[in-house]
Amino acid sequence: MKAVRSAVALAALAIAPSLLAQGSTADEIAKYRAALQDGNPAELWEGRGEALWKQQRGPKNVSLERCDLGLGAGVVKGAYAQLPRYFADADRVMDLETRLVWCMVTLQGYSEADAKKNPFGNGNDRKSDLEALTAYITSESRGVKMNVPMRHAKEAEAYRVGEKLFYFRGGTHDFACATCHSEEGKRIRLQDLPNLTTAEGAQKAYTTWPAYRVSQGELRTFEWRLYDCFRQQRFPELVFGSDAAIALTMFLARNANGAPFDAPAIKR
Amino acid sequence: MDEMRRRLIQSGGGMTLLGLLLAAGWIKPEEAQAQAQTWNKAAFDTHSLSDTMKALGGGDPAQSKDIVFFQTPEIAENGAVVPIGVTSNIPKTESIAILIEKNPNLLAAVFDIPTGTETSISTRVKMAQSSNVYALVKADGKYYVAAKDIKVTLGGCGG
Amino acid sequence: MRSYARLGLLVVTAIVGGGCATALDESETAAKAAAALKASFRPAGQAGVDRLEQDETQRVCSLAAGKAPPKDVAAMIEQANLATIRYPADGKLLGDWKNGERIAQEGRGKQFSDDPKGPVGANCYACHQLSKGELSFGTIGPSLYQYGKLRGNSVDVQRYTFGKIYNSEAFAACTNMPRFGHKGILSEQQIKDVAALLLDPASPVNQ
Amino acid sequence: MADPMKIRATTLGDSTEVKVLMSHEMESGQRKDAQGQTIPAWFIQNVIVTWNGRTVLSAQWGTAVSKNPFLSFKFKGGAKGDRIAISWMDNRGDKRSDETVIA
Repeated sequence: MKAVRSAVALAALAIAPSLLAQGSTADEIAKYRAALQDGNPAELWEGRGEALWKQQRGPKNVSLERCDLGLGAGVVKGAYAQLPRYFADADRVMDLETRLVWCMVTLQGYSEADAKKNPFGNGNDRKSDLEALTAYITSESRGVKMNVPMRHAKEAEAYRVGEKLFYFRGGTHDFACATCHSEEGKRIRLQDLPNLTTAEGAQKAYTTWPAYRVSQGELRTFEWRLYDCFRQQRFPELVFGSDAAIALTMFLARNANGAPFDAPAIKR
Repeated sequence: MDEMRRRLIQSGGGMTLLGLLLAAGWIKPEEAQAQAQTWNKAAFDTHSLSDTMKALGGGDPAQSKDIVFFQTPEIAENGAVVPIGVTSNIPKTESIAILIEKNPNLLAAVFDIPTGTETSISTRVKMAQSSNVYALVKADGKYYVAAKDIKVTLGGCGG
Repeated sequence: MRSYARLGLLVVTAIVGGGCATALDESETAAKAAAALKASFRPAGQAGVDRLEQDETQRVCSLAAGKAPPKDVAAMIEQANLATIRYPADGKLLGDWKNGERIAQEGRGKQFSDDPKGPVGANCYACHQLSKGELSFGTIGPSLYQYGKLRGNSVDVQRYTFGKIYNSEAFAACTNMPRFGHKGILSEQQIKDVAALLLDPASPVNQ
Repeated sequence: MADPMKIRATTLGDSTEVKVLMSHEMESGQRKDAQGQTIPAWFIQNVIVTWNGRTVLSAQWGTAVSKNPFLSFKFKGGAKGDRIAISWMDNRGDKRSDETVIA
């Protein structure tokens, strides 16, 4: 009993500063985020992804090391900073995840359905190879300046379509991407919302995905970010690697040009 | 580590962790003997600080200003991952434990600290709700404690 | 609802500037975007692809692309939405603020991942400060702390508050706020409860 | 089979800092699945860190340690090239051992 009493007394002491003003809430959240930077479990995905990239797999039993991510066959360093982009062999603008599926199909001989059957992992029993590969490849662009090209007509078209979709309001709640992401200094609950219509906002947001989400204990890619935004927008389900996903990625990645890429990150 | 040894280690089902380390040559036999490899189920099953203390075989812990939290925020954005750093400046510190008052089970972790290792550890714990977090230090056979109140906020959207 | 078929063009010309080449480019992009949408979403849970079919308000406000629509367009949007508001038949505009608080905290409802039989909230705190006690609030909308204390509790204020929750577009064209009653997100009783949260003198909002 | 740990061991003058990330669910035993069934607890119970065969830290963990655990500490001594080995065992008896050299 004595131990309990002393614990209660201690609790009263510790709780004294608990009526926190808003300013200090933001400060403390900033401290929380800073404390997480040291030791990002995303590294576990990066390690697995690198092994997957180099491992001979699939019906053709070859590695992905000859996959062309836009900078030539097998070039990983800096590739993500120049994606999405137009690929002549596929005659399509592709983001990283779509390109990985392409390489798994054309090089390793997987069916397209097999290659993209598990885009977003869930726990130990359903680890996603695509998330791990994405973690590895994006980590190889850390510190590289975003430089998404807009030379090909289809790249320009994807950008314009992406912009259009950004402002598309629909669903039960009339939400668009722009509802939450077109003003400065706003937040939802305590989460700061980037203004994705400015270069600064797009840079800050885009260069910090993929991210290890502590709320889920999973590494999440930019495709997942879009997928889950639309879920919360009360839209139907965004199809992985779809035109809308790639167009929106193009819009945001291009807007982030000029900023050094800095992911995989760690986020709430 | 060569592949053969890795496979040997991986196939070590049924062995204790120390047996495993011994087999791998990572730990000396005398070390293995010194390390009684246990998991204190009774202590991890407790629901109050006094019960935890009983299970650990200790008495009423004394409050101590020589136990310091570092890199430990007052507000955690998400209770699934709360960084906790504890340094004990108490001489002859043998172990540092982290307890969370309002978790279903109080005891989160116990770190046994041999001589030569700094009496400071940093890890991450889950918190079911806003709660006091206790750092419990055993030093020279006696227990000392410090507390910190940590708030856990809600998430952003519908979850 | 009064049709405003011409409004789309009106908004585009007002915002894009109206050059022929731009308008053509714009309509081509719009067609590509529509095709991309159609090809990129599939039904999941309670969310069918019909949710991508825009009503007039959604269509016009999408064209405004984050900017304020022209004044005459805004007036037409507000008028059309005002006509949709169904005030309670019993004349009682306020419910139970305690239920209102639960509804204001509840973030679930209408997502494809939500149980269709599960709770549907308004998630007011996501965008608004309401009470001093809840630190976790958003700032997309204005602070509503002391909403009732500042405005009083007259029938006019009650009607405005109920109506604003029911269909926000009736009072501010192209607002970010959902139309909780008009789009069937909240029931009449739930809207009354949220209105009570804002106006009841005993509610934490007014402390 | 669990994924490899990520271990960093760095000399800082007369001491060595060890940081490790482990791949583990650390299922609390408190959560329920979609069918309302409790998901059984599954968590690392014991961790041992050795430096050239000598134990520099051992730990007992409960279910409250976060998923994909992180641990950081320092010990006196250690030189570039020395071996740091870390092992864990969970409540199902699964084990994982990895090692690195001090950088």
